[in-house]
Amino acid sequence: MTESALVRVEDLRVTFHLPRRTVEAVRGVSFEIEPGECVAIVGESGSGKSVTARALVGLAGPGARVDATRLEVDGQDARRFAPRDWRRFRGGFAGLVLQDALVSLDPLRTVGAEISEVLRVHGRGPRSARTEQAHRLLEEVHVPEPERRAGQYPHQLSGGLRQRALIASALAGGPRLLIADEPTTALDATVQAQILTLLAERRAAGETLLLISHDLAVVARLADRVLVMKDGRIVESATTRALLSGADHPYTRQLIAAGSGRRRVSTAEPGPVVAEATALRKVYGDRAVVRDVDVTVRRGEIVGLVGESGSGKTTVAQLLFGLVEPTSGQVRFEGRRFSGVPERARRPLRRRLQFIAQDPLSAFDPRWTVRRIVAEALPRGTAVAPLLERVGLDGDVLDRYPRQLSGGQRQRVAIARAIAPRPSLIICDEPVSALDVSVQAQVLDLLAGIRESDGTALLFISHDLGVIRDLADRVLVLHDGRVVEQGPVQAVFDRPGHEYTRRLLAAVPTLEVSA
Amino acid sequence: MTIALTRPGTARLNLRVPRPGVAAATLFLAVALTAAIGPSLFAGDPLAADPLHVLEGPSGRHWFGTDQLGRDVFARVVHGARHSLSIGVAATLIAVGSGILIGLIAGLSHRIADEALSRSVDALSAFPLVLLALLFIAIAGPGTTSLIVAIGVALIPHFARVVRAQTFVVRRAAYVTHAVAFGAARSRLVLRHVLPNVLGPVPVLAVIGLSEAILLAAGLSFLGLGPQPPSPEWGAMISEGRGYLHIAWWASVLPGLVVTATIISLTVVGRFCQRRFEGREIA
Amino acid sequence: MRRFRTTFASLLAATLLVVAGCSDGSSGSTADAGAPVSGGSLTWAVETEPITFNPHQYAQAKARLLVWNTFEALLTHDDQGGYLPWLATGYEVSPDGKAYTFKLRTGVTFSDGGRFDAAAVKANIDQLLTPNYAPTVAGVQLKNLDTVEVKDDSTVVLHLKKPDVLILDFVSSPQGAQVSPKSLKEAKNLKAGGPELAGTGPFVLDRYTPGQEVHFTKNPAYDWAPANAGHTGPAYLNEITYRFLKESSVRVGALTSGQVQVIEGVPATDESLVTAGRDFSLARGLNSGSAYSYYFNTAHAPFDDVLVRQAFREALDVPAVLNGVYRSTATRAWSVIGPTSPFYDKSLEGGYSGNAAKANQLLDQAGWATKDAEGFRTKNGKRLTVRLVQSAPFVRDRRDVLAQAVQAAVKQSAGIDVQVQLVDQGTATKALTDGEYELFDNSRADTDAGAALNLLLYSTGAINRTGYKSPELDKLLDDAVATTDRAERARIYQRLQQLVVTEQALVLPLYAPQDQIAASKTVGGVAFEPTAGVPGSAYNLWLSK
Amino acid sequence: MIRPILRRVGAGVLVLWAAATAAYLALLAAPGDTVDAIIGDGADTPLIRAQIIQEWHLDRPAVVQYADFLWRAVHGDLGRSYLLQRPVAEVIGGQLAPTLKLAATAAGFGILLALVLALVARRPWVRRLSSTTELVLVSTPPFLIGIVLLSVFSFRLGWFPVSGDRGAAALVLPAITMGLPIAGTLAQVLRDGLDRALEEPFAVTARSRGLRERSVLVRHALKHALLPAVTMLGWSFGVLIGGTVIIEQVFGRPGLGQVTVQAVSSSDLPVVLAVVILAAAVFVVINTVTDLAYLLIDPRLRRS
Repeated sequence: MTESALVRVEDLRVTFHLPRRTVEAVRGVSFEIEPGECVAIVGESGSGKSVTARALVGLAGPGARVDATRLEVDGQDARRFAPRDWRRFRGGFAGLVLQDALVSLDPLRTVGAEISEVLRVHGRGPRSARTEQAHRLLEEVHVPEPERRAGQYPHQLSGGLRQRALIASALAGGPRLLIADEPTTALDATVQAQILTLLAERRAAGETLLLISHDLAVVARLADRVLVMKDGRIVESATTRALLSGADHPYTRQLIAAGSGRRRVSTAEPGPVVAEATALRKVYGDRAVVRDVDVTVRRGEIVGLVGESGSGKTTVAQLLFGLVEPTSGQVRFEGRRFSGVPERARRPLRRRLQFIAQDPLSAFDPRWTVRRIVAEALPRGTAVAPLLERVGLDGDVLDRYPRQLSGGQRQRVAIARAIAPRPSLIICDEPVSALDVSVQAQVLDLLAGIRESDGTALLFISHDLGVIRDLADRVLVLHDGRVVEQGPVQAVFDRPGHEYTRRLLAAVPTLEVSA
Repeated sequence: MTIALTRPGTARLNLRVPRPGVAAATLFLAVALTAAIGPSLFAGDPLAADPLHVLEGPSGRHWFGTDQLGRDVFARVVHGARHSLSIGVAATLIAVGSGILIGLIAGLSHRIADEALSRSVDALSAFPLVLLALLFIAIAGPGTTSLIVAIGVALIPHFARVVRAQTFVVRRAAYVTHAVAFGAARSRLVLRHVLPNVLGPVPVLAVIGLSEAILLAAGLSFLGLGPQPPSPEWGAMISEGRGYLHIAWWASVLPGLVVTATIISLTVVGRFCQRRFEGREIA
Repeated sequence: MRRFRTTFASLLAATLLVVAGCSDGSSGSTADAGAPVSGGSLTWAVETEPITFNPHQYAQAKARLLVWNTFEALLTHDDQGGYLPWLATGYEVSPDGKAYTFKLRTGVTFSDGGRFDAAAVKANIDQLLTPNYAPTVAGVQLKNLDTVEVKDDSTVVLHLKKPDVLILDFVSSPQGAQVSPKSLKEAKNLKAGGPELAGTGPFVLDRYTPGQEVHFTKNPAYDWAPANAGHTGPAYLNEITYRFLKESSVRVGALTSGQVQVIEGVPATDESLVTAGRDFSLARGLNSGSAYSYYFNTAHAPFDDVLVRQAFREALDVPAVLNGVYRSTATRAWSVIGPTSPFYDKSLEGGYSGNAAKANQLLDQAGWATKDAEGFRTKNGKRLTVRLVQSAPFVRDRRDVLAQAVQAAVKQSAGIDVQVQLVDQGTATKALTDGEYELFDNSRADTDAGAALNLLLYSTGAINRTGYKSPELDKLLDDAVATTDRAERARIYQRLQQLVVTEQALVLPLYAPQDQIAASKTVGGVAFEPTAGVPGSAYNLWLSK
Repeated sequence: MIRPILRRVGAGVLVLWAAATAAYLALLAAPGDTVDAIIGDGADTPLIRAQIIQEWHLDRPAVVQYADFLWRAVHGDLGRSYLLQRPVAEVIGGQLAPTLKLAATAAGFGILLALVLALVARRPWVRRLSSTTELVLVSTPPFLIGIVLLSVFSFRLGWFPVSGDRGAAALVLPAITMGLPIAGTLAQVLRDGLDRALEEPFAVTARSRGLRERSVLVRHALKHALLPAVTMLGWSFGVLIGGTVIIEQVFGRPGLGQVTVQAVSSSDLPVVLAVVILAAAVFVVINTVTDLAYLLIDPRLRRS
């Protein structure tokens, strides 16, 4: 306990009084942040990490009740803050950076106006100088052509640029503490790396950072100390180095294990070709989304398709699945033509080819129970329960509606439904991206097990190279609608041949666990 | 020319009513509906004229006073429930039925058919409800039947738009795609997935549409285009009583307040149902 | 044939009649306004916005008061149904009754500067006979006109195909009003009228705002008022505005809150509001023409049976329903002719009465002896249902409310099912053309009752809705207009009324239509037009300072 | 740049044509023929009928009449009123100003009141009060509001003139009557939009900059809440036009509403058609204005 601590929290509790129920989001959290330090709070969704961070700036949310035996910021007792004090404190002492600048910046105002607003509120500099000052701030966060960008709206900027602009607006008030709540979650790996570099730069410049993330690997690169939160409590608090070399709490160990990756290799040799796409090309308007893509998937094989957003990987999935007709090229499934034929001709093959989407919730008819959803995929009269057991679900989810399930449970139901008709190929489009890391690992295990036992082939699409590395046998790297590199996972990851692949790999945050 | 008109009804919904309010509204509607089914249980003859007791104020004998022909205003209001509510219900049924049909066809058809239907609905909704109903009445002549059809037709665009939009969403929803994955035929998709999910919010909308229909009916009857005298229709009563406003406010104001109470109750109950409907899915 | 010549000796007597208005003994309102003064502007709220300001196209009795502000006719009525000189100084009828010679007043000018002379009269009649211009006038009022002869500048002769005394009614009617020949030629919207049409009257229509008001200013050159006009020379008022306020409650409110000084059309239920204060006066005038009556459609059952017609009349306690609706302000009618007409047959009064017992007895006799579950009489399983079709745009005087009262009354007393259909004009006309009605309601405000009877009762009459055709009746109507002898005409019409009301029971007379004027006591000269009984023009109105 | 404009104009013309044609066909199917309508309650003899048919060229086939109607409409000639015997353009033109004045005042009043209610009434109890009031307002037949206002403020208290279209005072009561339901609905839409916007991440960002709650409301949330409110513009137009029909009747004001009711009840075909075309034209204009307003408010829509 040093006297110089910038933030000092003791027994912080945040309770939400909602109509008809009360939610204890944070249940007694204590920590300190020293000046110049970078502290990270890590936890899965619902762990209370964001609420904790927002309580520090008095924005825990509507209906929140904040209690603490001690809540000191900059040496002042924040528990006694009047609204005016909070306003002076926000932006001036602490800047807040939220996830996804597309919605965290006002979409109806220009980036420049957003930055100038902070300057205006905190009276930094004369009115006439504000525009120029905003330009300088944008320049500081490495936004090229700041004059032009300042006049643009968030949607006109790329994800990386607008996240930078958001950081610039948080820095505009000259805060001593920068709170970044999942600052990179919505971004592609390469961009994520750039933003992390930018934050590291701020840190080096003396800024105090509080990072919130669900991904231990992301913050490990930056943070001095990590607080691991679970169910509203801090379960472990240690320096990053200590944590990685040996965590105490089983939950932390689980997180570390999930982040460090594990190969799930198959022993079986790939069988005959199940699906084959040749010279696929899809043009929307005058934009070619997919260009000359060849994909072959064999029985019992897991093929990874990796690429950043906009690379055309979802279109490839839709082409293979027969939802979209290719502009040119051909898809064959189980030896028969699958593209360029009427849906009637595809229908007999349909049950042999299944699909798992990123968001299982929207993949279920909201009015159907789990029982009905899965039963639809099974031959009439077949029991549903054994199948659910196979994907690790109890019988008590049978009569629930999809909305009443957790994300992991939903994805398991989706898998159960997909494997029910014993397909020869399942196309998985980002099936684990929306899941917490610990759940991710379980779902990947499940998928690998199914390949093992049923010999089902998987076409696995993901932006996350880590996941591909852990699961796939072969990988195709998609960039601008083209396959820039392909080959066995090991080979591609160890000796990337294409410049783009190298960049992708470099950007992947990894945990260097020194056991 | 695409403009998604928000249903004013949905806007009217934004009110959280305490439970006693919901209970009161439900009770009121129950009474009104009972009155519509068997009005003789509640009040006397709405047509019995009594020239000796014309335009008398509210009293123990005549709770709502008497009108220009000495008829009991309360009896007329109660019996009027049958006219006003059944006009509203019938018109809403027409609107909902046709709206669903048009909306579904538009939502499911290919671009040209959808475009044609949607444009027609657009053109139809180019007209203010009252004007549309007026036009229809100009064709069919005033009377209960034309009033019902006029309001029904006038409200079609509302429902057609909602259903079309909903169909669009549902049709492109991932779960419909997944049904494709099981080789489901088009008809099966529509019947098992699209239709039930499109129709889900319709009953709630219909309740709100009903209040719209009743208000519109009252307005048109006010202009003398509804059920013909001596039928005790609420709007017509307000209109007839208007001429005696200085000397007998009750003849028009009391029926008016009953209309207001009915609409409020419908809104409150509709809103409550909607919250329940949404709540079931979230819980 | 006796030569008949009007001399107009009784100018003095006529002048005295103006204030009293019509014979109803309306309460004069001029007492408080003091002696007439010139100047000032007045606002008058009227119920009806005229469809047209062209007098030739005149069709609404409620618009009559506006016509006479701007236009004038050759003759005008006295209060006995006779004629007084106006733009004509006198007339002569040829012995065979087929030529009417009018001597015209000289020195009369139209407000557009044109001179009023015999050529102008001819121009007006020629215009009326132009195809597609005024088919009703050409086909009804001028149906017997042969030629118009301009003898000299101030003499014009109307030659008829056969004797028709109603031609005098025409030359004193709004349709016979004199419009400047120049404007007849030049007006763009001739049929609609308005500021474009110039007349010779005491005011000039200078501004018309549709839906809102019409504004007149004084014609300073005016100096040819008829003898019963109240004064001579220009009008007292400098200007007058008529506002169109359809709702009676709005009119009364406008008067009592001082936004207008005069209103017409005060329903019985609102009278107390006007008379409550001391600042307003109320006057009533009974209209001329036919009484407001229900005509029975004799073309098919049930009213093809005279017993049922009589039964319906007995079933209705007329004073009771009139009282309920009009609160003792209505004058009961006993004949198809209004009680103020010189042709009215007073002997009809009390000829039938609201005797429910008798009504029921008559119905039993007519075979409508059984009753159904709802208490309506039936015959051979058919309910005794009669339809009254009212055209909504033309309902006035709360006749729709009256119809409901009648409906309730005859249901109670005799089990007759009256269905009132308040419909739009097209539907109403169609129902009437197709005979889809049993009751037809109407009143006509013609100054000469004979004109109304010709339309309503002649076998080929334009609005004969009784379907009753009898040579006897047609002959009576023909004879009545072939003579100029008032006494002879009265005798013929008396016979006719006996036939129609007593013997055939074709009609159920209800009340004599009336007009009401309520005015602030600062307004003087409020009066009704002699004979017509409708509110008079603004010529004699003044505002006390 | 030219193509979208052409498309819009084309679509507008199409809507006008469709509306006019639909109305024409509908009125053709109406019972009671045109001659009946023109005769009104006047004398009815074969001779008169023949003259009317000749005068209005009613003996031509319906197709020819329709083509003639379209041809003249394209040239700006909307025909002549059967009832009023004057050009329709004149009949409508004369009534346009009072109706527009009323509609504009009512809309202005409604929008202003809605803004005040939505922006100012944010404390819980004020909010509950104002949203209850709004519920009552939108649930009450407008004509009842009008009747009560008229009887209290004009008849009883004499504060405002009873009727007509003279001066600003005559505009007050009808504008309030028509504006209140609009304000009720609009306030709810606005409040809903504000509430939703205030829950968005950008509102949290704005607050985290130290902005006052009122600044967050006015500088950030309001613009977002305006989007659904703009959508209501078209709806409000319907309410306004529908409102004028009834409100003009109640207050004895001149205007299009009165003309419409009169024309409809007397089957004055040319006037009804003109009203329909006018309504369609206003719809096209409102739609365009709405789309432009969207573009003005939301830069995200400007791209294509």
